[in-house]
Amino acid sequence: MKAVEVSAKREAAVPAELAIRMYRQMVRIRLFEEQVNELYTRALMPGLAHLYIGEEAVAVGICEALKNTDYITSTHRGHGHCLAKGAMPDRMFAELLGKEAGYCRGKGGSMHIADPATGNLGANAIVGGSTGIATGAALTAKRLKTDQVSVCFFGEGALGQGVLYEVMNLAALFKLPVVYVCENNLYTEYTHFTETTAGDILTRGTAFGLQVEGVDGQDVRAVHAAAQRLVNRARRGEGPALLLCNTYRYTGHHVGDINREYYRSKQEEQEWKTKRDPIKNMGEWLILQKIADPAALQKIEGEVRDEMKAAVEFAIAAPYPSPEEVDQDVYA
Amino acid sequence: MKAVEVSAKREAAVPAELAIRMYRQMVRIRLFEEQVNELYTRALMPGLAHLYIGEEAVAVGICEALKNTDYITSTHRGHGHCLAKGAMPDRMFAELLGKEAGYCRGKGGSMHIADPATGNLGANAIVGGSTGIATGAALTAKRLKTDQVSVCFFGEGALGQGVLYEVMNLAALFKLPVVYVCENNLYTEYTHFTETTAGDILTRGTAFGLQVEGVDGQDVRAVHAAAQRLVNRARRGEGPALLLCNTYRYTGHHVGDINREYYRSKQEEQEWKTKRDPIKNMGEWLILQKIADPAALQKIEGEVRDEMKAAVEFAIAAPYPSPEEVDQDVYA
Amino acid sequence: MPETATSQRELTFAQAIREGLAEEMRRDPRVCIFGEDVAEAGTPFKVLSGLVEEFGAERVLDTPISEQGFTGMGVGAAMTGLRPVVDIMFGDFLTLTMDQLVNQAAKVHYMSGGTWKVPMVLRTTLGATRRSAAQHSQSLHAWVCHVPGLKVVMPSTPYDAKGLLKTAIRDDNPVIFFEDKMMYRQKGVVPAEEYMIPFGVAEVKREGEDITLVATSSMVEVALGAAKLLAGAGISAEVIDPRTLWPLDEKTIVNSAKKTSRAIVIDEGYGRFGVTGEIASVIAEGAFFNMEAPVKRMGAMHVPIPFSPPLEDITVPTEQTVFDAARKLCGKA
Amino acid sequence: MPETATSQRELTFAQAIREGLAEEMRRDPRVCIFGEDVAEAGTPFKVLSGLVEEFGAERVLDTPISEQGFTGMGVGAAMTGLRPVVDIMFGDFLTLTMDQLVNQAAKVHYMSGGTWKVPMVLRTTLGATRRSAAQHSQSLHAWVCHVPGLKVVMPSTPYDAKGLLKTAIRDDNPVIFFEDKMMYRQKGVVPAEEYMIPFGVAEVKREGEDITLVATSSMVEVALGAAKLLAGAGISAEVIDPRTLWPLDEKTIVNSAKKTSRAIVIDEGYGRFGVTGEIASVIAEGAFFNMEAPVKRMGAMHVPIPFSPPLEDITVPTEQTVFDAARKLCGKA
Ligand SMILES: Cc1ncc(C[n+]2csc(CCOP(=O)(O)OP(=O)(O)O)c2C)c(N)n1
Ligand SMILES: Cc1ncc(C[n+]2csc(CCOP(=O)(O)OP(=O)(O)O)c2C)c(N)n1
Ligand SMILES: [Mg+2]
Ligand SMILES: [Mg+2]
Repeated sequence: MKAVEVSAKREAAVPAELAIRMYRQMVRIRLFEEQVNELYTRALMPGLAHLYIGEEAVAVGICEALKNTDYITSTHRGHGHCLAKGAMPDRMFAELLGKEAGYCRGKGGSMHIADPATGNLGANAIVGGSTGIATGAALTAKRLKTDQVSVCFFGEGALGQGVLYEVMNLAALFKLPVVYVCENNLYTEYTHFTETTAGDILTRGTAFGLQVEGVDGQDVRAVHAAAQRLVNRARRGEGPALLLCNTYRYTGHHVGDINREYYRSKQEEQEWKTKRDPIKNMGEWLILQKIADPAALQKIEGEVRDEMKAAVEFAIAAPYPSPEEVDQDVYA
Repeated sequence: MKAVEVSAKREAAVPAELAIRMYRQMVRIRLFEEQVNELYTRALMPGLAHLYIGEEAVAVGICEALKNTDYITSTHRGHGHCLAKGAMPDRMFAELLGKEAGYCRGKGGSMHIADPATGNLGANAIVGGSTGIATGAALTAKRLKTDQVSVCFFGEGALGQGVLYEVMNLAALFKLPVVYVCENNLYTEYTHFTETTAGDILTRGTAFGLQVEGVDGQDVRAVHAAAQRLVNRARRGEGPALLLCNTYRYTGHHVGDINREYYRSKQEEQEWKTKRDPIKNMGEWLILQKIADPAALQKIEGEVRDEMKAAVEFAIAAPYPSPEEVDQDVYA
Repeated sequence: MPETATSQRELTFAQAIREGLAEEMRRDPRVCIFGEDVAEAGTPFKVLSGLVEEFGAERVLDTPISEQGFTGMGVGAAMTGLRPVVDIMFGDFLTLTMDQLVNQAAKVHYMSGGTWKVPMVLRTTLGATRRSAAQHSQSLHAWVCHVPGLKVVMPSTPYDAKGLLKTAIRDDNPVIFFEDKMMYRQKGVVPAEEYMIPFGVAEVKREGEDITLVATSSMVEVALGAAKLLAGAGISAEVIDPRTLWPLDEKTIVNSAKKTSRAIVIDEGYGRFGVTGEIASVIAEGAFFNMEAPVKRMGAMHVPIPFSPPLEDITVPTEQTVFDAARKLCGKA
Repeated sequence: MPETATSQRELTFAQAIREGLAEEMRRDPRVCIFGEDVAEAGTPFKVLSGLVEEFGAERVLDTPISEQGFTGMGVGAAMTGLRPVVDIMFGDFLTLTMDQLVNQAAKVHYMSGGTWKVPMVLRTTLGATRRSAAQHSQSLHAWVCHVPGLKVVMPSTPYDAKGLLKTAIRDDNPVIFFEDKMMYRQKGVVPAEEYMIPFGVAEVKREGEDITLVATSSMVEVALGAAKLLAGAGISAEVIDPRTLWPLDEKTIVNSAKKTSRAIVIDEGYGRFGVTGEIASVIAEGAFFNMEAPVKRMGAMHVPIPFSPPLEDITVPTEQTVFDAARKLCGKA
């Protein structure tokens, strides 16, 4: 499969306030995920979790181009999307631990966090499972003229699910305000995407009548600029788009995936971490642009650390739902 | 949706014998289908049937590029594919009437004719339902190095089924000897394909790594030439292809679809029948090329009429399966 | 469709469904329809004829042949403020929608801790003997009955079809609505005055003393026919139509069995691992000490539905086979 | 994997499956495997580790995440001369394969009048309590049991898993093979000598006089545990494992119920409209005049499986709940 095109051009500087907010949001996602890994290794978290570390620029760059009332659908690797769209860490940790204070009262867990207050239609543990939901939300927005846009996050593994092409076709036919965001982090579990993806990813969007764009998913400003173009276009009623973000997950497919040499090299991981880290690079840019000095960035990190620490403690201390809840909310 | 490209270039003359055989095969399909309609209007046929009249050049042009051992999968509109691949009219009519002498002992009917002797893996009443089967047959051919090619016939309506893209991707990744043949007869039941198909059909093949070609489906020589290119390419191990054949069904979606004005005009139907009839045009070409004179063509038609008449009589006279058969062959 | 207000007015099953949809669409602008050939064509069964003319292409959407995709679109539309009625032409195509129905629609409310809702109706068909062969003749409703989070409706008359469909559209949960494709042209009394039928309330179609016939959808007519034959043979049969399989009115079914002490469950789905096993178990447990004979189960024969008419006809319960089974059960065969 | 020939040799459930596959792949070059991460990764559960090294990427194919597509590919490959073993990682994803399984694989042989065959095995998982939440914890085997043309296998030990899998691979029909994902690491005796286990033959895991516990897959261990507790309470329980749900060994089940006069059916699938209803009905009909109490059904609670551990744990039958139900049924609670 030929390498996907990437809009090489560096994006124009973004407003200082937005730049700082995007930096902070990326740091929040990373430190949140580090806490999740901690919870797992300390055997405090039931089950597994799929960390978003390394991919922070994608969720943040895109969600900063959205309104609070806009919709997103997320994936099994969804913590970053939830935070970027405005969810609170304490209730997220509580959900990860199966506590009543969680966004889903503990019934959903890591792979099913949903939050109407921030337009989060829900993470999804079925690869490609949320593509129909995101498309339907866009149908509602168009039919009721609410001016909302719907963003469907999915990993490149979902390119294997036929339903994605069914809904892209529907979205194009009905000119729906939906942006499909493909997070190509190179791997579907333990297999490189070139072994599972023939042809060309962006052409798949074109073939179904979508506007397409590829972007460096490690450059939050580039992601944000592309997202703005496509989200605003959708909002103007000009139809759906496919945005390909090339990125990388630093850690395992899930927290338990420790030995990865059989499917990718330590060196490959190192190169991404050192040369293309979205937070490090954005930090350097902020300093270069004199938007922030190292101390300011230190301060942000410190604040976020405290925030996450408090959130985890809240979640650990929170009670489980009472057994009577087990058969509640099966039906509305 | 932008009009699909069509290889305009007229194809070089084909060997006389082959040209005559293709003409006869097209006539056989048409007269077979006329008998089917007759059986329906005389209330001799249980249920409905989807006639292939108008599309004869597609099945014939392609199957004449195949070996008897090559595989095909067919659709609800499958009589033409079955005949073109070598099935006998008498056993086909018997199947349509639910008789024991039918290809499926009467258990399949019009939409499920299958025939191992001619490599026919079966017609399918699920739109897109046979795409996986055709792909799997190609996998076997490659794995067992049998030199066989598999052809998957489907109507453009199957472009709406996600499974088609899943298997195209699989075929491209594994370089399987399969040719996907899209019969675009402009309508899916009662809706024009432009209302159900965004983007571009051939680009959908390209996007998944397939060789693609579009051809005038009313020109049997053009279809045959394109089929030979793609089938031979597949046989050489160079991978799968998508062949788009632009064609038209003259009659209703099924034999009961009589009043069609609400979805297409009589004039549109007239133009296709008079200007682009595959049999008429091939006949004129044969005469022009001095391969046959009008009398010879008359003779062919007469012979075919007799063949079909006898085949129908055989089927009408044939007995139904005995009731004990009802629970036989559920398991092998 | 005739709108003349006379409570003795007769409508076909198809007309009753169309009228129910039309009334709800007039009442609530959020209600919309999508599926294949639902607009100008009004579906191959002509159930929706006229709706696109009244409500426009904005609310009656023709879709590509993408059952999984547009069912998923229905889930998202329902979560965000529309009330979609999704049309799946043949129940056999439910196979393509199972992920959207089971992993998405049925679970969204629970998984989200009760925050999101999916007020969606999926209309589809069931029933054999149409000479449509194995891929267009199945009755697969047992699958969705098996899944918590879904409701399942099985109307057997034009009256029930309209009243239950209006209830389904106003329900805040995903509802799977099964229509017997052989019933569309059957007529029945449908009052012009608005009415709704609650879920989970079975109807006693005919009272009897000797045996209970629990029948669903297409099999209700069959059971009533058998009951007539049984009356002639001196056997008084009570016929019960659950009308919705989930929620299921166990009380009415069990009480009838307690009274008659004999029961047959008749459903056009496959007889094994499906509806008949569930209802027979409910009876066997609830009326255990009253039953004088084991509950008899009658469903589709355990074979893919054959095309050949003489074969297809023996795969489905009929008045005669139900009559014979009932007489045997009552020791009068 | 250990190949040392001692008939007291122990293997894990996963090792037994791998060994069964390896033996069949050595015996028959037509046998091949495909699915997601089945090659180098050997599946997330490591069930297939080592197979790609022995048999090569030609016969152990990593696929894209296209369950519907590669299951369909399996059907076509099986029809034309291969004997594919299709790997569906989680049973919850069966939702995506239903059209290929039900409308294609199950019907090809019958619809073609017996001319084409589909010798395909589809391996997948079932079972909750893994903290995987609603979309990765379902046990959906009842759906495929409901469909004529498919066979359904439910091994409960490493020994059965290997013997039944070898039989499945040699069967000329589509076979759905369910593995309890919580059982992969459990050990059991698996002789090194080759053996096969026929379909349709239930195993009496423990003989008893007072009550019959019919349990499947993950629930067999639970039933055996409950039987121990019951013995302590002076109740002698007979435990029966059908091993295959289709074909179903009705005779062994019914005869046991006739002997004990009481029965509980325990299955991890949802309790309604599924396996427990079928087996309970078979018992209620076959042993009607022997039963002293209604057959009790125990399955997964009728809710999407919750993530929260204290909630998830009460959705599935346990030794304790089975013990309590049995004592009640025997009038000793
Ligand atoms: C339909 C379906 N098939 C398989 C799986 C198992 N699975 C979970 S995550 C995953 C890989 C997904 O890869 P990708 O979409 O690229 O997302 P990433 O994990 O890389 O973020 C797979 C195969 C699933 N959850 N759903
Ligand atoms: C999955 C599925 N959905 C819907 C149908 C009902 N149906 C039968 S034929 C048809 C139209 C098919 O159109 P196309 O593929 O273009 O084939 P054509 O009839 O034009 O030859 C439809 C919708 C079906 N058989 N299968
Ligand atoms: Mg990935
Ligand atoms: Mg067409």
